[in-house]
Amino acid sequence: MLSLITFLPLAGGLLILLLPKTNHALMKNVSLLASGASFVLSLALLGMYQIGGGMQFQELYRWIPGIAINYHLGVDGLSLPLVVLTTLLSVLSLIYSWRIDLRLKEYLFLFLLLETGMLGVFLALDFFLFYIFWEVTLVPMFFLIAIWGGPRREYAAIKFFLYTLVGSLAMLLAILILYFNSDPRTFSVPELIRQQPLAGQPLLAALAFWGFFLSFAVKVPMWPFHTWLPDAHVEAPTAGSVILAGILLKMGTYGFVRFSLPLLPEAFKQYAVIVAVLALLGIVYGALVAMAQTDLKKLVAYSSVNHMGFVMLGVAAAAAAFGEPDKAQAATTALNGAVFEMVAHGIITGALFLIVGVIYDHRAHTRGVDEFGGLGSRLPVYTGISTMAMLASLGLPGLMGFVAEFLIFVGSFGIFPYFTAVALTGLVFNAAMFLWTIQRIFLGPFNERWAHLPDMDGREKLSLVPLAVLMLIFGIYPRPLLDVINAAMAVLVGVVR
Amino acid sequence: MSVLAYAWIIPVLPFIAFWLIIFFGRRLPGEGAYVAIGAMGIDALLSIAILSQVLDGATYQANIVWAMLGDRALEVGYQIDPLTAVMLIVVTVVGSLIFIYSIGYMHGDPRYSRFFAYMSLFAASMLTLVLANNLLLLYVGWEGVGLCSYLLIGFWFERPSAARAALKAFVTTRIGDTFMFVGILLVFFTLGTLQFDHVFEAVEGGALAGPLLTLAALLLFGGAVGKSAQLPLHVWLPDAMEGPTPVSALIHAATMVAAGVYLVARTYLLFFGSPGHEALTVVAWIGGITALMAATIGIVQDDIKRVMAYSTISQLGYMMLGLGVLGFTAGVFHLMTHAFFKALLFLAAGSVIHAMHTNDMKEMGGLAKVMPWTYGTMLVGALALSGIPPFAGFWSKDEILLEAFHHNRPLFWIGLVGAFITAFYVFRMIFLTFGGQLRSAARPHESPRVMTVPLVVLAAFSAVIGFVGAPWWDNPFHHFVEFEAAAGVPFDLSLALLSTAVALAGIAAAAAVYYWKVVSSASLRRAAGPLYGLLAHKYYWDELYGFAVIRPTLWISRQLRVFDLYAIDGAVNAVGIVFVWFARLYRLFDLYVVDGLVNLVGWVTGKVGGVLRFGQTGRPQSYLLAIAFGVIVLVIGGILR
Amino acid sequence: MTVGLTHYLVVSSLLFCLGLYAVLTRRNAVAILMGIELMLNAGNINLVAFNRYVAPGAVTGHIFALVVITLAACEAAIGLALVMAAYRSLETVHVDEINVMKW
Amino acid sequence: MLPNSADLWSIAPELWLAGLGVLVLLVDLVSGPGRKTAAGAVAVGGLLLALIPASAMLTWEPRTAFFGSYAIDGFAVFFKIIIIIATALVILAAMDGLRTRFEGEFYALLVFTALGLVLMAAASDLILLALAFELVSLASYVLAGWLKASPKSNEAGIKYFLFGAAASAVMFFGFSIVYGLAGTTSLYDIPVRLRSSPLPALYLGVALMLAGFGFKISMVPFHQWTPDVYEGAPTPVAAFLSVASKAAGFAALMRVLFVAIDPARVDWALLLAILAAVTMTLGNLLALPQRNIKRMLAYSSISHAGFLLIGVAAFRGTFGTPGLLIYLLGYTFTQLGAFFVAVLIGSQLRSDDIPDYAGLSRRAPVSAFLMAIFMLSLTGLPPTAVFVGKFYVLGAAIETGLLWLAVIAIVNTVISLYYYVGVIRAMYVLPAASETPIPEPPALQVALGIAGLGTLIIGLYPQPILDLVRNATLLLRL
Amino acid sequence: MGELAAFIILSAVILIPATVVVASRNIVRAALSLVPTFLGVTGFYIMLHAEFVAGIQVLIYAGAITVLILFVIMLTQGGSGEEVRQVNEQVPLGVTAAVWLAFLLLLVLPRTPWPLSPGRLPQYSAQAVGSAFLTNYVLIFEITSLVLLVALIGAIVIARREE
Repeated sequence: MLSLITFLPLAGGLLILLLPKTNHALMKNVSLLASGASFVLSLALLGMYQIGGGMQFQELYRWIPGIAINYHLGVDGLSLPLVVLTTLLSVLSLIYSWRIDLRLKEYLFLFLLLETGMLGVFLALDFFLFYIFWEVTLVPMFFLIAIWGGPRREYAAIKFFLYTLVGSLAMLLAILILYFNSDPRTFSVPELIRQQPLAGQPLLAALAFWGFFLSFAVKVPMWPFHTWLPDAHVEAPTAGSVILAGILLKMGTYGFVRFSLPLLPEAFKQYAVIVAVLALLGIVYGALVAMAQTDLKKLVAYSSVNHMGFVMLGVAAAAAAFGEPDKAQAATTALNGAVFEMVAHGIITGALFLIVGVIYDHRAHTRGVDEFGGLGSRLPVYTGISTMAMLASLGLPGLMGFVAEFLIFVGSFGIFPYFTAVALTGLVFNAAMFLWTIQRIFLGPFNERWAHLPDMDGREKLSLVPLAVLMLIFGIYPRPLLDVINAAMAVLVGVVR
Repeated sequence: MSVLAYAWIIPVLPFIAFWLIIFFGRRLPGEGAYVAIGAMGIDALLSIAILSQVLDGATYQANIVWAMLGDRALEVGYQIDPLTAVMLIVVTVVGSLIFIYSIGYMHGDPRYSRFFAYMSLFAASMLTLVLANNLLLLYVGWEGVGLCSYLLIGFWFERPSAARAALKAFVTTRIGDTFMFVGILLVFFTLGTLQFDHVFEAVEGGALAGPLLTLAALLLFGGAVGKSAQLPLHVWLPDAMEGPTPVSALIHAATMVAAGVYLVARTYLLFFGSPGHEALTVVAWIGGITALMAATIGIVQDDIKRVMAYSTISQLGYMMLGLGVLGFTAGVFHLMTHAFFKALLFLAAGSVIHAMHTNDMKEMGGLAKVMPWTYGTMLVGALALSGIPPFAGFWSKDEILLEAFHHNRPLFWIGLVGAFITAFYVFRMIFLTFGGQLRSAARPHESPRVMTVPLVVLAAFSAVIGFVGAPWWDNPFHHFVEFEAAAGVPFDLSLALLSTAVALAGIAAAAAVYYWKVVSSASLRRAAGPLYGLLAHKYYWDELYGFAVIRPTLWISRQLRVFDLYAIDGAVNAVGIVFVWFARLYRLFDLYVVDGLVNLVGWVTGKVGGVLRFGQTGRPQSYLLAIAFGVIVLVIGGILR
Repeated sequence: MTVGLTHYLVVSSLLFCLGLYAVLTRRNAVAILMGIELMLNAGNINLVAFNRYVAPGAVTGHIFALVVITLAACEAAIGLALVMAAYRSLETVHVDEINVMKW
Repeated sequence: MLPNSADLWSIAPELWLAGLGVLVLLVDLVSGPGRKTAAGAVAVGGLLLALIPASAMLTWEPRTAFFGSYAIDGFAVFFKIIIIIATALVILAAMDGLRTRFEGEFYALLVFTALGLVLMAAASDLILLALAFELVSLASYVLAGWLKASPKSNEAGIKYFLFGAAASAVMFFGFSIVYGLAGTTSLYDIPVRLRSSPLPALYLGVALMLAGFGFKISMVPFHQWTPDVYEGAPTPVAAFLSVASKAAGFAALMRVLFVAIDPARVDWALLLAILAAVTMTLGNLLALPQRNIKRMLAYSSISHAGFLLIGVAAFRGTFGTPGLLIYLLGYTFTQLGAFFVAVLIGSQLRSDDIPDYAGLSRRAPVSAFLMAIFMLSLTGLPPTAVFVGKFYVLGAAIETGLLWLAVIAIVNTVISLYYYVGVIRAMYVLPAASETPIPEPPALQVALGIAGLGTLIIGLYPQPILDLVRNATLLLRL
Repeated sequence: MGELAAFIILSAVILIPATVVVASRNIVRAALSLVPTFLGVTGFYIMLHAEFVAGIQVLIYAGAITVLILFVIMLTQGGSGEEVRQVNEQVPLGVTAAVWLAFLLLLVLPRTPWPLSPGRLPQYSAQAVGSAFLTNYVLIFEITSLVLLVALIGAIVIARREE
């Protein structure tokens, strides 16, 4: 089941490689079919999933028994939402990319490969396997940026590749440290969590922690490792940005929650404050810098820095609460918030980048915030959806972002009251930033230069409306999603405690 | 099963209306207007039904689990008690009237149906806010109304001023909201619940007390300050008048801005419980000062709506003042009455604007003859506002002054002065608008029936609603909406007379200047001199903020951007990888990618090469030399170890 | 005193270093080759001497020496062939002039 | 006493190779001009045949033949297989491009070199080792200088010769000292005798020997011939040198160090660790500016030697030796593949400059795709062969407490990304000079395909290889 | 005593011409002075009872290799080559390297307690060597021949002119 979900896209991609170069429609349909199928399956997974059932649908095969490496997949409340998010965003991005025809074959193949990699990352329960998927996501993204990207695409691509590679290699070291200190030696994550191999060795634990930290922090990206993000986002093609912001960033936070927290609780607790401070910097800093951006994509990118800062604040808070049962409640809440924010940010920012793409790719061919104005009167639908997404992003109650931020704050306030208070100022800046953007683009007198712009067409609506609907539904009643997450987080906190 | 159990329908109806109109807009009856009005109408009826039941002492409360956090459930729900009931009435009744009025006022606007959609959304949020039985849901509604206010202020967003005003409004209130949010977090953190009655129990149980309680209360009040445009966050409200007049009437006079007052009233216990009523004292003073200051600014405004705006601010100040001086009932009472007569005033003003197509009173005059209905109703409103018995405003304001007189003498005097000024500026407005001769070439005409009818209805309310607080029926309102710990003070005739006298004096003064022209306003202005300038610049609040807040923020953000572009990027590239070569190679690779391979080779042969090239001379013998020395080093290393 | 192993080692060491010096400093490829031959001879002296003083039981050292001599011959053959070829195409036998490629 | 027949059987592959060499020469004689490729075909076929006896020996009990002068063990067999496969692939790749007279001799020499390498990997006697070493060297000099028309090739030949001859002279001196200390040349007897011998002389001897091995595996500071020779030599030869002789060099190094120079008494770990660090770093930094693919690959092969040395340095752990072997295997396929693409471009475009690879993804999609895989594999990204190797050596480093070395290795990996991605960038991102497709000759395609398959399979399912490696390492010491 | 004298003389015969080989500006003279060096080494072999090796040494070194070298000198540049600089610019470095290495060798080797054994070599070492080659070292013997073959082919291929 999980393998099917994971490798369907890849299969599709390989099939596409065999198709004739000229038949674009066929290739597009195949790709859509592949990722669509995997999306449907993931929904089925959602249906069959028992809340509170711990790891489910596990698949365990001996792979490299020589060094205790297994092919081990499994899904729990933490990974499930992310998996569904991944498949969903992939499908939508594919729908959106319908117009691409430059080197289409490579594009689709890489895209599907990327999807497989991301799904694998969220599903893998064996460090070796995880690492492989982790790296697999790297290459296609590099190509997507480097070939289909904007003017400075090569710089951005290599920067992205570089930063992430540094991180992931550091992680490899950490993984090996864990491996060699486990007895019996194993790469199996659950087993390692059970063993707590580095429990007694603060130095090694610290090394391993920072190893993981570097890798995940770069992905998240946490301040000050964020500088690859704006470049990558700005240069990447729309679909690429969507995937990048929507999912790849989550791989970092996912790593923190899935590995750093349960594997190295003491170390994490020890450095939680540092992490929190960095997160805080990311929040305030991200919002402020975003405010100064004139490039719409950069703006959204920095807002991502800000939002991922919220996530990290929650995670750090949870980590800081390790070993203090009276704070377990708060920790759970914070983690719930963090994970929920992952999903929320995935949906919202995904939507935002699609929105930018809509105006940039096929209409205005500029992203200069100041070059627009008054679009509200000509493109009502576009304006509506954009406004909604931005409002969701600035944490307006009734939309998804708010729930996440509320939970994070409620949780972290119990652990880092002052940090949280500071973080809240980020909200104001966020609001100011997004509203100002809305004002500059959609409000004010209509800029005649854009008189010819058509409103969104069906395909674009198709790729955006679902996201908007999700924002609203989970914003009003987050319970269905939250229960799934909550169960897993309760278990996690239980483990950590 | 009582109707109370169905109260949740109230906010849902407008919400549905909102989506219907958004999606089907023009295809709906009356381009969506009727849908909105229908929803509001039903709500109004429901509210009345609810009120009737609540009058019989019924209360109700219902919850659903909104989120499971660990093993603790976070519940949200709604409750119905007198305060809620009153608010419901105010919102729905005033709301529906304004909706109807809007049909006429907004007629022919390109985004006609969008307007009603937003209004419905606002109604939904406002009603949620009112019905909420916990801080979370209240906050949801709170932000919701904020959003709608944003959308509606910026409704005519083609006007840059409107767009700016909208942004200003949202961000300013958002600042207050942040404090409120911290307050909520604080409450949740200390008490583990957000549901009002649980919170109150806990507070009475002393779970939250002392300075911390004061802090929590003040943080919440921060939100109120933002919403109710109290000092120092009042700056957004006047600009908010960029929105269509019905909006100003509904949101920025009757309901939303009152939400702050409502919040304080709703969480009154937190304020009341704070040691020595500190929190309340703060509330009172802020209210009092706001009341006076705003009123004074109101004197010098020529834009009819801005006059209204400042008067609203000052009236809200009165409400806060009332609440602050233990006049719980008084505050709420004034909230209610004010809702009616201020809405009336706005709509009337709207009808005037509708006729004149301008906001500037300088260009008006002598409209009394042309638009009698408007004139009449507006006069009623003015009288109510200035507190002339028996109109609504008199009763509530009098109560506030009464409470102030008993609990806080200085504030009483401030209030009294405020009352005088209020009367002055409101009648200044009346005289400028309706008195004298028309001062422009416009061809004004009475507004259509659909606009005047709501005026009349509201005028009727404004005239009589005050009696619910009239002493000779031993003040039923007091027994309905009351806060046991702060029971109202008995009616005091002498004070009532005093305040009335002051109000009349104000009117007289206004008449003297603007009707009988005993003294010309110009000479007054000259006499006032600097004071006038101060007022004209609204005490320089905007300038202050622009200078002290906005510009620094933008400046910082720009600096940070540069910093990010260069410093951090550079630093991370250097620090991120702990390897001295790396930084160089990075820059070099940057070159490489940006300017192509050639630069790289050049750069490397220049830099790296300079160091390493020696080794790679291409001469076999230097290689051999390397071997020799390699061996020697190895040997030495081997021997020395 | 009688001649001992050490004496031979000393001589061979000196010879080796002389050869090395030639290898390092001579420009003429042939001269370098000569240096190499000297180094090889030094090695051979060691081998034979060790065989005599350390492991007289077998003739391993001799065998080794013989092998090395053979190899030396082969090296000389091939090396000189290469020198010739290089001389044909590059018109020089001075190795520091033979550097078309650097970097 | 005389060698018995078992001894003969146990060197069946070697005998076969020797015979094959001669056979190739004969075929070359009989086949007329223009149809010399037959000789190549024969050589390839024969090499593949040689795999049969070789792999048959995988499971043999470890023992020595010819009175302790020749080791028959999994370790040797492992390297034999690597070497033979590599040689076969190289010949396949060479068959299309190379059009000189003496073509037959070329193949024959390659076969003989393979034989020499095989002997190197298995020799357990200093004399035999020296012989094999020279056999390889002599043949390599000739192969490097093969294209007499091209000055570069001549230069490569003569440089390689001078360098190699000097190195081996030094090494022989070292041999002689070790012989003096031990009184024997049989690796398996040496440690017994060495017990009582003092360290300085031993270090001296080993240092001198390292010159020789370092030269073969192009370890800093004995590496500098590498780029010039690779650039000048015919590309297939460069491929061969960078893979086969490096492998054999490592085999000999390991055997001598672990078997003869009693590891228990002499701590090589730190020394080798330092050498590894220096080697990989220097190789990387020098590879960065290269725009000639062969030079770039040369330097990258140096840095890979550094990575391989980690495996040697960490021989104490359970990951060290297996790491080395698996790394070598993966590296063999990957590096060969990369060089084969270079062969293709070199023969089709007459250029080795990376910029000329622009637009290869359109002009020769298959080769470009494979090249991309090879480059990523050389960088060490999963799921490719070299990743598994790096995974192992990093593990080995950490296991034996050489964390700093692991860190350096990682930093180097990151640096290496630059120039490898540079190639990918050229192929996929840069616009093509011309859109005319590049013909991809069949034999070369086969070689490429095999290399690619090897790279991916090892990366995806290394278990079988690991088993092979394990018994190779288990059998290493008698 | 006479042994020592012989040794000293031979050492002189080896080292002095060797210095000439290394240092002489005249390439021909250098090549020629290889001969005494090789002969001196031969003397050492005889002193060490390695008659067979000595014989081979004379044949191959003093004979073949030297001649070959002289040939090549003549074929490539001809003349003594005194007109051109014979040493490159890294003489000082070369000297340093050589001296250092000599220092180390002389530091280490003489002090090393070699595992001397009193035994004596077989009387007729030639026969011993021969039989050893055909028994214990037969593999080596064969490989040697192979090496010769390869060298032959290689030399031919390289040395022949490309038409």
